[in-house]
Amino acid sequence: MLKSTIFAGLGGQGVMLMGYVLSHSAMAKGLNVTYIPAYGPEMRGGTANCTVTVSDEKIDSPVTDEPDLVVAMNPPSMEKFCPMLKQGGVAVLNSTLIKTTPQRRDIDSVMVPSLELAREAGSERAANMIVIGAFAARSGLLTLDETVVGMKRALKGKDKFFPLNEKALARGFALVQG
Amino acid sequence: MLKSTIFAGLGGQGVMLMGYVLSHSAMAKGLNVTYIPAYGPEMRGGTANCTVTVSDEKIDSPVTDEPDLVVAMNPPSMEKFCPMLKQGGVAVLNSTLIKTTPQRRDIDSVMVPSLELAREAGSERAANMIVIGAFAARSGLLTLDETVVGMKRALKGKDKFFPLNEKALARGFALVQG
Amino acid sequence: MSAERTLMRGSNVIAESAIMAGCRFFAGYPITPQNELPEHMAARMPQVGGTFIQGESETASINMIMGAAMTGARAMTSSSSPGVSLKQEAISFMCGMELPAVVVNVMRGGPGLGSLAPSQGDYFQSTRGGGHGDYRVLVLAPGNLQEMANLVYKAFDLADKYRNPVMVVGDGLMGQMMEPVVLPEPVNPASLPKGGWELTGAKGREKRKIYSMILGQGELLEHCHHLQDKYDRMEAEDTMWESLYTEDAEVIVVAYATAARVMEGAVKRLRREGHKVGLFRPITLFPFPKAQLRALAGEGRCIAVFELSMGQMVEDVALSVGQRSEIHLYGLPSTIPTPTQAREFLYSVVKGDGKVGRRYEI
Amino acid sequence: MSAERTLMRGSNVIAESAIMAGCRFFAGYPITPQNELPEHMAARMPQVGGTFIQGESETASINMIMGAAMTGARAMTSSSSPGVSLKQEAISFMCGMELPAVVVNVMRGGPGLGSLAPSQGDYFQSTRGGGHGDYRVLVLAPGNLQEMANLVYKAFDLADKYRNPVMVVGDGLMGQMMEPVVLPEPVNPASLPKGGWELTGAKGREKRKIYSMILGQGELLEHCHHLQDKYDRMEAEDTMWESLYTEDAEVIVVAYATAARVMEGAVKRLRREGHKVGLFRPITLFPFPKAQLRALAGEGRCIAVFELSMGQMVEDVALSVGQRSEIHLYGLPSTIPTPTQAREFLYSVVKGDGKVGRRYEI
Amino acid sequence: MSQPTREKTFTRPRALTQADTHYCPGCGHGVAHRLLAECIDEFDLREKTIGIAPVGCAVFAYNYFDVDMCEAPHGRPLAMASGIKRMLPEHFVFTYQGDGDLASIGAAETIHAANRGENLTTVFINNAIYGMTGGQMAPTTVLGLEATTAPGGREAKRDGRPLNITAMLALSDGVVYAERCALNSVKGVRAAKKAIRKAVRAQMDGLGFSIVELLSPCPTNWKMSPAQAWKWIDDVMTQTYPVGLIKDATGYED
Amino acid sequence: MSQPTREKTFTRPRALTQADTHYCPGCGHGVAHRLLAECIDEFDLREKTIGIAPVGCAVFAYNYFDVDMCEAPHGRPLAMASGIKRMLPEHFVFTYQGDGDLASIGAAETIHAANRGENLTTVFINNAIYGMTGGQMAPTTVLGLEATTAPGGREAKRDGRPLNITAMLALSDGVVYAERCALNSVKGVRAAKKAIRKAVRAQMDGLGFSIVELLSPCPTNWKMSPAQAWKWIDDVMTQTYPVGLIKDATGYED
Amino acid sequence: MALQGSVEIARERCKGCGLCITVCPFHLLELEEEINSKGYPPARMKPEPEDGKGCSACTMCALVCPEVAIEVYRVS
Amino acid sequence: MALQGSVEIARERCKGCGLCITVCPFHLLELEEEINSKGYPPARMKPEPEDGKGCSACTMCALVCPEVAIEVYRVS
Ligand SMILES: Cc1ncc(C[n+]2csc(CCOP(=O)(O)OP(=O)(O)O)c2C)c(N)n1
Ligand SMILES: Cc1ncc(C[n+]2csc(CCOP(=O)(O)OP(=O)(O)O)c2C)c(N)n1
Ligand code: SF4
Ligand code: SF4
Ligand code: SF4
Ligand code: SF4
Ligand code: SF4
Ligand code: SF4
Ligand SMILES: [Mg+2]
Ligand SMILES: [Mg+2]
Repeated sequence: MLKSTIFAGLGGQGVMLMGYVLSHSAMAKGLNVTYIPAYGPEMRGGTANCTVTVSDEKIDSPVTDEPDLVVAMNPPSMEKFCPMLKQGGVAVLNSTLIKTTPQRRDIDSVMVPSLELAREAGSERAANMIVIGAFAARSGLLTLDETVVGMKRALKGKDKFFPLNEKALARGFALVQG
Repeated sequence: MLKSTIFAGLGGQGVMLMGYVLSHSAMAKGLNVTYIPAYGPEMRGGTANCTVTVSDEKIDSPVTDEPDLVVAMNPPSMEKFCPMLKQGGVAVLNSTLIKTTPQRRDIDSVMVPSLELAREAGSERAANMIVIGAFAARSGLLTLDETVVGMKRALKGKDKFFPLNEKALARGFALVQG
Repeated sequence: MSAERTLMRGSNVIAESAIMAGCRFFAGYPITPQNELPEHMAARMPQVGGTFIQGESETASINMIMGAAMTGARAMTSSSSPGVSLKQEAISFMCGMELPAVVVNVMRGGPGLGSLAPSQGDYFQSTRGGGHGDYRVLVLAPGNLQEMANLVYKAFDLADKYRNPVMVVGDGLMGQMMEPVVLPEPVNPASLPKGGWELTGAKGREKRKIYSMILGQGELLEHCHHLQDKYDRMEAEDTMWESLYTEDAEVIVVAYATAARVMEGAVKRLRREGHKVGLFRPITLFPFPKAQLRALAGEGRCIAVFELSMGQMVEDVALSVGQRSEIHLYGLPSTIPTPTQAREFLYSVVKGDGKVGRRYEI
Repeated sequence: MSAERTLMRGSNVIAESAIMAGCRFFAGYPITPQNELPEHMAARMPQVGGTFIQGESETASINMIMGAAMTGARAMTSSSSPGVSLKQEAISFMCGMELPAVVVNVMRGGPGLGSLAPSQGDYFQSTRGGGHGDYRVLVLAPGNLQEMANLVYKAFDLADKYRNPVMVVGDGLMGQMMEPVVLPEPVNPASLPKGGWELTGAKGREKRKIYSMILGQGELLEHCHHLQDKYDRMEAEDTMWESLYTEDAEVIVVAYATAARVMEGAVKRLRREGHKVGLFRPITLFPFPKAQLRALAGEGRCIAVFELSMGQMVEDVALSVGQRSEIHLYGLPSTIPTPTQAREFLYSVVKGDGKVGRRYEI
Repeated sequence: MSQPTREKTFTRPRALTQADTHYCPGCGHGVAHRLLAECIDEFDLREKTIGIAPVGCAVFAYNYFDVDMCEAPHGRPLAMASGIKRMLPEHFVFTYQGDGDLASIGAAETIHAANRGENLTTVFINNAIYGMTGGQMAPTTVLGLEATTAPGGREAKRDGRPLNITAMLALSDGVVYAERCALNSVKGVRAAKKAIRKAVRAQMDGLGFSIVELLSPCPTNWKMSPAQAWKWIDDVMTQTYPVGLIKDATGYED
Repeated sequence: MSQPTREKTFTRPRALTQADTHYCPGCGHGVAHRLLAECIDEFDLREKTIGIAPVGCAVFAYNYFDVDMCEAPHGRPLAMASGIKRMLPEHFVFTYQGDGDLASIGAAETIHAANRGENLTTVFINNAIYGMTGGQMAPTTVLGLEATTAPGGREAKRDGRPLNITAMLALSDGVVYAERCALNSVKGVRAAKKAIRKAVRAQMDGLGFSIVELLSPCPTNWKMSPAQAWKWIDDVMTQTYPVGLIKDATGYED
Repeated sequence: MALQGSVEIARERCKGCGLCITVCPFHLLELEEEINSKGYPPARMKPEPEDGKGCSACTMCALVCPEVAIEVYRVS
Repeated sequence: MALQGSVEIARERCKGCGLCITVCPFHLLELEEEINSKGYPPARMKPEPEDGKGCSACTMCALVCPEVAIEVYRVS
């Protein structure tokens, strides 16, 4: 098993953290994992993306140009990365900002109204947790519990956010598994 | 024809100038010439030597380890460079400081009491001119006139020294030619 | 080794492994993509009784570690390409004075300010000496973060063994990426043997002096031979490489670090598809595993060089292979190499259609 | 050319030839053995309406000439080995920004402070780029002072032709020695054509910008290819070399600059003694005359490399010759090579007794 | 009643391009760019200006000024500017530099160009931090300010004290004008404009080296909102770097 | 009558080796070496001293001091010393530097080590010239002094003005002690000794950076006799570089 | 009350730093709720001046705007 | 007159700079005519003090000697 995911969006949308949560979750359950961040030249704002590969075998290339999954938080990210998806791949899309789905027929999409669900869960700041929850469920890579473990490791020391994030992860997970 | 000469002595003895006079003289008469200076690490004092090669053909190596002539101004210079002399080579020695002649039988030596003759010529400062005069005569490379031309070019702008130096060159030349 | 895996960024892996190796002095100047390295040191050095100085420049920083090395301390500096250029004079001095230390270059795209993308364009600088004079540094190019941890750790031993700087090179991708890593065991610096040349104060012994100016006739030549003997010894004793499927391969790719990692995936895929391809990965760039690669070259075998530069490592490959095998080169400076690019090069060499990369003549 | 011969020191030949070529900006920092070069410039530049600045360092000096080059002026800096190491970052920038200028390295012995003796230990640094990233500078290595005058003069044209720095290398011996020289004709800087990229103020045209940071995806890779095209063009159009008695030679010595000059005497002497020896002298070190040397290699011919370094140029020789001929190396860093040393190496290779130098394996 | 006329009283200076900047919200660089551009316009120098962008957050300044521009290696703008100005002595040549660039890696180049009295103008952005590389300590970082390489805040004993480079430069006879202003208020911005104008004038009159140091907010790396950053300049930063004239040998009556 | 006793009242300090120097007749380096060696003896530091020789005429200082010594690349002694001292904080670590080394190529390293308040002592030989390389202009060359790269004598307009680096350093809080003395008289030599002693003491007391600038004759490159060189220091050099205390934050009562 | 001045804020240039808002003597400016294409909530004139006073064209907002996003007009 | 002091000058260290001569309050020192092996005329005590006064062991000559060539003795 080897799955690669690209998380992409605007700086400030918590894209890197999403990848980080996946990486920690995967490591915690004993998988191999590689995480590659990529930033634009801006210090704040701008675009950002990261690539996370998880596998139960040795990971050769940490780079992928045929991801199994793409998580896009805004329209330009969708436009840039969805065309790369493997046949049969899955796009997890932030429908708060993304109103259309990709043109491709050979992939699946999941629309996640992140801001709306996050508000429900308690705060807009948890929008990225909604998405990673949905991602976990849709990808089948992680159980909800595993995702929560990864979130806690990724945010080590910031315990005060744990309850809100847990709620948001669950909400996102439920959206897919519902 | 190709002749290489090493001039050696203490800094301050005018060793470089001697090589310089030979180089200018040779160039003035249309020969090819190369001049290589070598200093010790001291700023003032210390040892110094230069190698001058003159030829009517193209000069390949400006470096020599078998000079045709050696001009030594003090004992250490004689000890260092006379052993290098080609068979049949000539050592021109400053007998003011050098009291013995080289051990080798296969070379010729000329003893030049430079300080004494320079005093006669008008000033101790012209000791090196005495030696280059003697060198010119013994080497057969330059006539007295050619040497005077070289001296004037080498000391361009310092015309006030010309009369003394001319006298000293002539005195040195005469020492050998009698 | 403690068996705990930690998810760490490449820069932090380098920094923490150095501390584990007993490094207690670090000086460096910020530059992307390795800022987390000095930042890690700033936080950690005080905790382990070591010193972190943010040098006023790369030049100052390497001169600081040269000072620390004079006292026998394990010392390190790090930077990225332009900053490493500024360290070249000092690296030459350190080789001349035979000072052990570790210099890290997390390369970026060049020339000039270039880009922040992964690149291997400082291969020549690292392996041939960007500084002046006849000298070499041992250059380690780990292929993943676990190997990074192990080799940074080892770099300090090698530096001490040879009394010579050791360079560890990576690229922006390796500096920024994260991977689970098992850190090596901590070394107590006080337990390290002394070499007998360190400056510690002339107490109960003759004074010592360390210098690189050697004016006596023939003495610098002799010193150069002494240094060369060490470089020859490095080649004999510490050349490192790895090969995969090379026994029966008809096409052997030579690649290192990130390029090798991406290539490894491609090689495996082509193998699965039945192509006889293999991978030769130099781990020491200097000494380059010449003899080892030479042994693999020969009739009916083709060497394919894949590097994130325009054609630098290919010279070492050519010097190893000579005319025994055809050499093909695909150079991709300032690029995150993709599995597709790696594969397409391989297909092209396998087919011999010359569509990707070019033939390197020797 | 005026036919008057002047007895000049190497450093002064370089300086005055640069002025003749229209160089009107010089910045440099003192270092032996090339101090007479900046000193010459300090005296002469004001006389020709040019500028001399003694930079506060080598780093500052090359950045000053980079500035002058930005305006389209012909500019030069000079130094010796350690100082040239300090210029590497800037040389990389100049290549990236495509700025023409001339950089002189009157090499001394290294590594470190080394010695003041003649040496060729900066061959790698000069030809492979001591700085970071994929770049090259054209490297000229004149063999005597007349050629020095001609090549310094030409260096400015080549720099303009390629919009790339050109390096002129010599050694302490060439910097200090004197020889009669006929200086080239003076060029009026105002008469030189403009390139259309110079910064002169955005008057009546779009603003211009010159920079080396290229972040757009794939753009730096493209720029590297653009630069590589220039380097390939240098190889095709401006490779320079000289050969002597190579047609029927059984042993061909490869040597440049001072080493070649001393070797030329030895080769002639061995010829007179009936030995079939010849001399191949690269004049451009980059581009190295690979094809030309390759054409000479083959069965029954032996290549003997004589360099004032431990074995640097020999790599270019090996990359040219491959396995076509045996290669022997005699490296003498930090040495005034004597005719005897040159001869003994030749005799040894002719006899094949392996007594002097060593076999270089490829 | 006549039709109301609409007259532009504030608009983008000609010497700025139309490009959007890459700076963070509330960053001082944008204001500093505009002030310098306005002065270039006022002296009608746009067509005879050469500007030098530093390595730092302002590295892309060559995209923002509508004048001939180039990039210098980190720390070397004033060496490069010296070369440019000597070749184009009638042109207006400026460097625009951050504190890391000017005072850390470039300290030697800065001091020596100033001391040679190079006829140049420097706009010196003191934001007490390395902006571009993500918040490392600068030589100018004030005591107590947290930086990624000064964890817990800069401490004199561990990290050394903030460097007042402009005061050092002012000791040099080659420097004719040095002033420090703060970009954290309307008043500060106006003072900065005046100072830059004087610095430009000094160069065009051939008087020598002029420098304007601008205390400039970096909300991102100070980890403050833009408004907090403004306040922090007043409350903390100006304690170490008092604003005002440091040296004026221009002889101008203002 | 008792046999007269002969008591040595002046002899070679222990911290100097027996080696003859390579310096020119009348050069100030030899005196400076001796003074520093005497202070090392007086504080009994010979066995816990690390000295750093510069690149300059004093490059061979490692042969002359009988203490552990090393060589630094040109201009970098204070960076190197910082690394040494941090690893050996109880040792006495000094740099010995010429004006080219300290104030030109090494300006950044000098200023920053001083500003960090590195606990180091620097003996700064200001001979207003590049001695080792044969008389080129130094940043400290006074106006009018002929140098090979300032033909006809240094001119402010063409060559910039002499740099008073010690005064600049004194602005820095990291610097606890800075004094300038002249090695051109018995009185000057005595003052220099006192100053070096204080600088050494400051380091051993852990106070921070101390520097003693010595105006030092270079008869060779000034093209003067040793006696003329002494006089020239009084008549000309001290006009630009007045001798005396520049900064003293040691709190010592002398 | 005769209108004396007005400002135009380039919506897509604005980065929502809010500094113009803090300096306007009449508190005429505010941030929109909607973000622009760069992801920032841009500044705008409030629909209604709070204290009844309109823009005086004092240019202070423009003077401090890091994006040079504000143009000021005097209307007479 | 009782001798109060004396100096020993290391002949081979001396470089004949003459500085010791200029500072001796009693003009007791001079340069030899003969040069030493380094090529310099070394300083020495004059055979006879000019003004009748002998060395006071004031150490001034030694203090200024760049070669540390002078040792001073007090004789009592
Ligand atoms: C030789 C070199 N060293 C380091 C860097 C990395 N670097 C880029 S910008 C910068 C410092 C920026 O700080 P500053 O000059 O204060 O400008 P700011 O970004 O704060 O405006 C550094 C260290 C580089 N590009 N080149
Ligand atoms: C990087 C480098 N640049 C230049 C030199 C050449 N160099 C040797 S000493 C020196 C200057 C010496 O002047 P100073 O520091 O004043 O010492 P002094 O000789 O006057 O005592 C220079 C430029 C060098 N060795 N290394
Ligand atoms: S990091 Fe700081 S200086 Fe850089 S753009 Fe952002 S706010 Fe401005
Ligand atoms: S050149 Fe000057 S500084 Fe150097 S040793 Fe001679 S007198 Fe002393
Ligand atoms: S111009 Fe003045 S009054 Fe008008 S909006 Fe701007 S700050 Fe407010
Ligand atoms: S100051 Fe400018 S960027 Fe900031 S909110 Fe106002 S208009 Fe927008
Ligand atoms: S000790 Fe004093 S009196 Fe005696 S020789 Fe020396 S200077 Fe003269
Ligand atoms: S001072 Fe010293 S070196 Fe000079 S003459 Fe006197 S003894 Fe000799
Ligand atoms: Mg800054
Ligand atoms: Mg000096």
